[in-house]
Amino acid sequence: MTDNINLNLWIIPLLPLAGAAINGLFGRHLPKAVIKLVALTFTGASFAYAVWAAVQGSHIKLPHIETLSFDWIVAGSFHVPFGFYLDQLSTVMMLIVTGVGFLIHVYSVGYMEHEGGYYRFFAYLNLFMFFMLTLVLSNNYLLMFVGWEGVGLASYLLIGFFFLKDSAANAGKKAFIVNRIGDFAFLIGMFLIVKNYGSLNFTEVFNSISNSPLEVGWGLLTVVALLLMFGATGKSAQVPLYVWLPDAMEGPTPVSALIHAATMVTAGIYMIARSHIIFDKAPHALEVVAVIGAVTALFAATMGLAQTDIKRVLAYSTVSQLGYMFLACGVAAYSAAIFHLMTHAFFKALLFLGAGSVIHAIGGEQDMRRMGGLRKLIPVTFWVVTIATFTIAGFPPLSGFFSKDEILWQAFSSPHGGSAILWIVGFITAGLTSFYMFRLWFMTFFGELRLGKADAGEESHAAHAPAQAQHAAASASHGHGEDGHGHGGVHESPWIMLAPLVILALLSVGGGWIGIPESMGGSSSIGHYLAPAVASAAETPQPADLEASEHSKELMFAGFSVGVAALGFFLAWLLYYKRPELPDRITARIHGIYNVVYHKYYVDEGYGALFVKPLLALSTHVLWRGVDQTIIDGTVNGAGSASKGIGSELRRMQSGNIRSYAAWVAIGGAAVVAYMIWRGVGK
Amino acid sequence: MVPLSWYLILSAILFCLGVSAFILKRNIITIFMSIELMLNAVNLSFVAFANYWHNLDGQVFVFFVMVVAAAEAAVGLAIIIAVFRTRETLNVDRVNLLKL
Amino acid sequence: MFHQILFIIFGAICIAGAINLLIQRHPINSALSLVVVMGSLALIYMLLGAEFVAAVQVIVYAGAIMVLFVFTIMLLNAGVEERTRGSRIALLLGGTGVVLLIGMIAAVIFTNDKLVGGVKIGNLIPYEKIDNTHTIAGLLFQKYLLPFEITSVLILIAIMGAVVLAARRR
Amino acid sequence: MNPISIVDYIRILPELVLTIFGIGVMLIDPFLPGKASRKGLGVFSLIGTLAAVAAGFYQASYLAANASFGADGWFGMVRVDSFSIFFHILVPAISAICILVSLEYLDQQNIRTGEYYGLILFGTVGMMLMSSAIELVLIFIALEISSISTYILAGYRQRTAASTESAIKYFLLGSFATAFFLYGVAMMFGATGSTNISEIAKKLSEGNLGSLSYVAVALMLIGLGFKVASAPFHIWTPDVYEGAPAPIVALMSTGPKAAAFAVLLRVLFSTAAPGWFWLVWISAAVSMTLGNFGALLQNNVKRMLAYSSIAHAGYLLVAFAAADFAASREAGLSAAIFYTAAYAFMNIGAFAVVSHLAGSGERFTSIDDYAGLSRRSPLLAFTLTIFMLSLIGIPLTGGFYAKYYVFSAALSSNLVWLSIIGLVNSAVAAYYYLRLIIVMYMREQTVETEPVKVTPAMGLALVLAAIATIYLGVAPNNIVEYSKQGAQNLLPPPTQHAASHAAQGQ
Amino acid sequence: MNDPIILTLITFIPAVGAIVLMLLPRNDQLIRRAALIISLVAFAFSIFLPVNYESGQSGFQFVVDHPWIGSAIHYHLGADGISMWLVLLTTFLVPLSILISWKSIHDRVKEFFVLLLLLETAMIGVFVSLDMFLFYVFWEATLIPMALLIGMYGHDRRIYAAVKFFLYTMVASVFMLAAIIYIYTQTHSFDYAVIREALTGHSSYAFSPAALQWLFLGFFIAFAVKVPLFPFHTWLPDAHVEAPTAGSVLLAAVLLKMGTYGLLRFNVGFFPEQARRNAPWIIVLALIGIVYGALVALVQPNLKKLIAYSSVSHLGFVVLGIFTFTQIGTDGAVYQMLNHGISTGALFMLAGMIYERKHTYELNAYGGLATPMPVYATFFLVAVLSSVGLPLLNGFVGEFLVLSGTAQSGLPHSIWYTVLGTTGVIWAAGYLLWMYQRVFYGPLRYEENKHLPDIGGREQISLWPLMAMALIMGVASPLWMKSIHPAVEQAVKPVQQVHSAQATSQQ
Repeated sequence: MTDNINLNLWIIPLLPLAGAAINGLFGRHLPKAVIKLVALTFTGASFAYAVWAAVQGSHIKLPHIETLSFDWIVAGSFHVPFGFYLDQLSTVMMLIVTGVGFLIHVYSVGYMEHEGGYYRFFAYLNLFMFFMLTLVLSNNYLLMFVGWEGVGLASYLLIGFFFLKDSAANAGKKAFIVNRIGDFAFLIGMFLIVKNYGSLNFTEVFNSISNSPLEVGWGLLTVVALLLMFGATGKSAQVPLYVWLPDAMEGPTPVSALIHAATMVTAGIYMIARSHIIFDKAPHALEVVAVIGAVTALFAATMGLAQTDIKRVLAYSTVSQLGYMFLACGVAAYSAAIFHLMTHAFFKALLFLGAGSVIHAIGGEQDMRRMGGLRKLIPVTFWVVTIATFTIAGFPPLSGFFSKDEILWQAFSSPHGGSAILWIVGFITAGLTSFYMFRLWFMTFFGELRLGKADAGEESHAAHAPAQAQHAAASASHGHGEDGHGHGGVHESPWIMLAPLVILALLSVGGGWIGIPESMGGSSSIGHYLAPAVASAAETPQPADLEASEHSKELMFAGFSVGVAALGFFLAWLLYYKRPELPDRITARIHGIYNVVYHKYYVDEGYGALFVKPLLALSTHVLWRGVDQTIIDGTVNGAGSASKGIGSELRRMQSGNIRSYAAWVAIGGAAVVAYMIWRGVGK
Repeated sequence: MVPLSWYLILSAILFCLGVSAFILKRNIITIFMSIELMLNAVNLSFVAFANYWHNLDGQVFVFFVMVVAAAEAAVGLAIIIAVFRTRETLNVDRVNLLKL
Repeated sequence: MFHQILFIIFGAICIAGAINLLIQRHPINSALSLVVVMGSLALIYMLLGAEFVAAVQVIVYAGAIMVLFVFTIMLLNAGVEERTRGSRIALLLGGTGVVLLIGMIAAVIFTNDKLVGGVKIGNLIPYEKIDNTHTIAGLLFQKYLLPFEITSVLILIAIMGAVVLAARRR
Repeated sequence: MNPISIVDYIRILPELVLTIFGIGVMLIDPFLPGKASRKGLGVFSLIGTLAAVAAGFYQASYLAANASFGADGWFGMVRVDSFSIFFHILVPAISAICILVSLEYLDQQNIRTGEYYGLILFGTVGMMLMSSAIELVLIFIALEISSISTYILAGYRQRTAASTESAIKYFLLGSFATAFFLYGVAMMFGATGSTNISEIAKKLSEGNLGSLSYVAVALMLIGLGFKVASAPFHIWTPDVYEGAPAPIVALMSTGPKAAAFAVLLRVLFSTAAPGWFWLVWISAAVSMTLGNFGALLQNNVKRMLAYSSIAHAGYLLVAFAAADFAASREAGLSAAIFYTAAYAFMNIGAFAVVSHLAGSGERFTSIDDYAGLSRRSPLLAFTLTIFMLSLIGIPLTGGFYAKYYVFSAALSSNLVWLSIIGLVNSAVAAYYYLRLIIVMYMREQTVETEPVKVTPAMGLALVLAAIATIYLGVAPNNIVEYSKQGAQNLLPPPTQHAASHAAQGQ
Repeated sequence: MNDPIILTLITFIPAVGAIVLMLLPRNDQLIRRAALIISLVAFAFSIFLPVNYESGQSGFQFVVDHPWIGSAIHYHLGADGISMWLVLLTTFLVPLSILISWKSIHDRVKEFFVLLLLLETAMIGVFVSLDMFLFYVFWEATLIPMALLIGMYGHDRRIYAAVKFFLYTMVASVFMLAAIIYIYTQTHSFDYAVIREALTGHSSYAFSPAALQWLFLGFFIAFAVKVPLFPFHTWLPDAHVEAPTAGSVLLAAVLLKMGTYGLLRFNVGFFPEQARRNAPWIIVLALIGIVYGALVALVQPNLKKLIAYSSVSHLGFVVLGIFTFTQIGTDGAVYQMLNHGISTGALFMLAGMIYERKHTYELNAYGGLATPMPVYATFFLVAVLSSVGLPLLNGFVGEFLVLSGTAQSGLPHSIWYTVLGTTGVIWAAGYLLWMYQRVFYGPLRYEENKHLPDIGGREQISLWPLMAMALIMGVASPLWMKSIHPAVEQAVKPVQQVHSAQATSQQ
């Protein structure tokens, strides 16, 4: 247990950065093979190094802090170092990021084979890795913010990778801006921290805060916590800032898997977990986090019910799952959140990659209504997706079951605001999750392939059609889009894509076993492992006698969850396999509600009408045309023309007539004389 | 005995009549004459003050004023001739090419 | 008393001449009125004991200068003034200005008793009575030598001006 | 016994030199063939002016050697102190540049009379005497010499209506104003019994001022205000400047004006004349405003510069107002003196360009005629830009330093509002000066004008004026020092006057 | 003569070079090269400054002080941590501006480069003058070359823009002149240190509070117009849109800094108490500028106008930072000045490059340019991101410090100031990314844009230094901060003292 060992943690993020730099600067002139090699080598090395560091980390006292010899920002007493921080939490995150990241890189090599801008893609992807690792490894909020913003940038670039499509460019921009709104709160939170604690270093800040008393009302800590949380809602796509994530599916599928499922979106969770000391002291903030998590989970799940785009379903599912994690954080069950974060990274990455494989196989189609029967055609994909689906639905002993169940249990039982309501919401969400996932499963892999058929649903949702047509047109005309592979027939993906799927599938299955709760005879080892990093200081050890009853209760709740998952499976089977005509009838019956859900509750439109449009109108008509051009410039130019006006009036003195000139002299003279006489007399 | 102020008042009246004439007359020559009238009025003041102060400087001054007036008259009338040649008029109201 | 009567007579002639200058519409009449003014002034100068000035007034002013005027009037064949509207500002402002000027100067002269009002002049000082011209000559060629000489430049200029401006060009 | 010593002749040496050269011109002219160019005469008179400048410098060195030289000479008629020497050098220098400009101009306008140069030389004599005269008689005569010669010169293109109109306006109104001045002198004589500045100063400082002296000052102010073109007696300026031949405008907007300011300084300060402060204040404010706002709309460059000269008279009067306060008397006076020089060079330079571009018959004086000048003649455009910048008051030019000097004097005596008015005005003024620069550099030629070829004489004139302008802006030390000496010379020996003024100020 | 000559050299090499250029024959290529060399020489000399700067020291270094006119006006130069970097920014950008004008200026080439070099001298002079008179001289001297650059080489409405630029600034600087002169009449000095001593009240000069307030305003108006602070900003968009590229670059990167520099050096330095008292409304103006500039930028259809309004917004941050009077906020403000010079300079250069190809700044004329011009698009993206304030690029450091300083300043409602100011980061992302998208993303909107040539070697050479600086300044800010810091400390300390004095007196 030595403390002065230097792990050179900076190498971990820097390796992908080097890859990004090489590919970004020179990639245009490099052959594809070299590009692949560079991308994989550097991420792989990073992963390997991360593993090594993790192993080392088990030998040294955590948290382990390293600072580079030069500071990033110095202003008086305020220092921000390039500093890295390794504890259990960041170890887990680091491993997830490098591991899943590496797998997805591998997958991408196959997936992006036929796309233009190969080097660009990998440069961006490596850049993302760099920022994400910076985020999880930094030892202060500001450096974390670097990663925070940086992953936003990478996400912007990758979402807009197919920039020829307006929708992709729009989605990228939307993601960045919405994230910025969250960042805005994060920044203010940091300002408050700096103002009150004089530092942004985790150790210093947390030390100061842990000495302060629990905040009862709405004080500073609550405000800070809420601001940080708001920042997290942006990055982790929570209500009200979730809107960017579904649109982000415009990006290539590996990107969706890596950034918008496995890693980046979990940054918010990580940040809350990292800041748990602040949240622990601010119970009101925790409540808000829990409520937002619960609301998001449910809300997103309902939206997932009606989506027809396979990736969008997964996107809403991601939002919903992130809601779970938020919920966990909100009840101070940080280790549960991180646990779910990890399993989610596995199975959701798997789902996305699987979906990618599906899309890849059928030539770029993403609408589930045109899929079906793919089970036979792409068996490997089918099986891995099946595993993932069952995992996310929460069937034991798959990993999702353990992690989700942990959250649900904590939502109910946590001493930090756990309540039945939260549990019920989570419970319903679990059902919904199961339903829409199996809906996806059935629609994609069962029945018959409906590719190229215009179905009834298409027309009834004509509103959606033009947009899609546009995509198709845009992609087709430039041969640049995802569906531009140009090889007919449904086919299984190459092994370079399938291998990561398989590995992820294994992880999805087994990844949860490190967190089997004691009630099920496990050791909850992840919980224990993370405890030093995230355990709430206020967390009181539960009395031993209570534990037994608690355990049985926990088991009972787990039973409920499995039950509701099964119910979801049944309904999906009924509606999308057994009687596929039913859904249309039902939607016709509840047309109003369905439409609302289908259109994602019109939230985007609402934001547009409420904020974007008025803002643009205000800027154009009031500020620019009004204030700038009319009032200010009007005043300025008015002063100019007024001067000229005065000038032209004054010029009228200059009549050209000698007699009138003399008269001016005379009257002027009279005035002068009059004044002087007055002076003289007054003397 | 005539009070000094009488002379001065007379001078002032003449001066102001000169000013009035300058402003009211249209003929350039007459206007020029009104200037001569003003100068005469000034001369009267000088002589009166010279008497008052028992100081002949005032009278010498008058002498110089006359010289200047003569020179001015020569130049002025030459200018008037030049104007008449270009304009064919002596009416000041018509000499207003330059204005504004 | 005698002085006063003479002053009033010649003063009145002066003013009348000046007013006549103002109201006559033919320049030649105005010129003649001006001669009248100058003549009366010469007499008033005599009243003030300034014989030299009086003489020069008649010779230079009434004689030379006015002849020049009349000559020019004749040369240019100037007729009766036109009644152009000209400038109303001239009338308005000028009228006010003139009235103000005269009023104010008079006011000063009358209110300034301390300095001038009380002093009666007209009694010619003895030494001046004897040799006014002589004294002036002395002044002119000693104290005022420089101005006197400089005057020659002035006259030269005037001649040049007359030549340049009035001469018909080659 | 000859009461007139040789020193007395040195006191009028520059004037003598010029007079001799003037007579020389008059003598040579008849011998020249009628149609011949008078360039030779011009060069001759140029030498005369330069000799006069040299004489001025000689006076300066003489004064430096014998302080008694600064005493009154010619029976109390002239006083050649630093103040007068300043103008003794400035005025012939102005005339020299004017002659340089005229060399080409006369040929261009087909004027073939040598009197032109004679008049300039004699006029210069008058202007120089104005600055050294300390006796109202001599001031009056000198004033008339300079005025009458400029009346004539203004009408020198006697076959053009504009020129004769300019002359008649200048002449009638000028004589009109002279009459006022003279009336003022008479009143001053009446109030003090003397026409000598020092005597008057003594009488006035003895106190017991009758209101007659106030009226006298008022009337003299009217006359001199007319000569320096300050409001409300500025009204003749635009018309006269527009009509007069351009080189003459260059001269009369600088030389006689500088001289008239010198007289105004003598009359107001050497006599410690009372009561004029607010008049000058208002006149300054109104001049600046009328001048600048009037110039905004002018399309004729000469006329625009005429309005600008009104404005500059206003700035100069600010220095007068400042000099009414004991605290900033010296600064104000020296600022005023300095300003005349700075203004002279930049303005004469500007008019030199105008006169050059005007072409035969002065047809091209509209702003549009300057379009694209930077392409046609970079030198003209560049020098004119310098003059315009100086007129605006951009640093490193004489115009700026002068303005700065004036306003620093004004602010020392807390004339805050006047300074603000002045500074805002100078910002407004930037617009119309800038217009010229813009047209030269940023517009393309639209009007077909005469080809511009800068003759050596013109080039020399421009470069001299430009160098002087820059010199005054970059290294004004010497001139400032000299103007300070001049300012000290100007003031009457200390009496209780200072105390009385201190009480009177604001 | 032990005075270091370095500042004199840096300041006047360009001016001397301009004279040399004037004398050279009208061979365009020769002139371009000569101008480039001259500017590079000036840059090389300016490198001397940071190398030899003793960063621990506060106060001015490399000081030259000679009497110039009379006894009061001195030729007094000196640099501290603030001005030194601004000088370096200037000398750094001028060679790039020359490079960028290599081809785009083909008419009256000589005049162009002469003006550019004269402008450089004036700009440097502004930053290193320690004599108020000299300062004003240089201050005004920037006006002419810039106005001429705009007016002679600009686009359609160039004359209007040049006049507007000139008059706006001229009118405002007149008030500063009045203030300078007034101070001189009271203290009989133009020396920065003397005046500062006199005004901050440790001496016998009696300035009434009212007088100080007016003087403060006199300086303020001149600088506020230059910055430009809302509502004095309307000259800026016009000037930028019409100016030639090099003009825009220098205008945005350096000339605007003169305003903020002045605010810091003079308004804060001379009038700590007044600065403190006036801070609330100035901050409000700055905040309005941040939000307003951004919102208006959002809807600009013209690329350069958009960047111009973004400058309004960015400079709002600088003013905000200065008037927090916190060490950190003002540090950030100074840093932000440099950043803005780099990133906006780059943006204007990039805008100029596309203009050379298409002769329009209208965003509508573009779209989808990333395909034909990938390298250009990449450079543009980096510039945009630097302007957006992405961490690890330069913009972020400044903005963060400024806003953090705002939060810490003891001003009432400072937290709300912070919140409003921080919205700037959202707006910036909004308008810049939207602009980027409209220019580069989406399908090619016009067929003729398909064959737009990507940027070439010369253009890349002119961009690389900026890109490198954006990154270095984003990563290694202490290199700058260590010399900025003491200078800022000296500037804001009196204000902080005033503040604490007020605080104690209130208790």
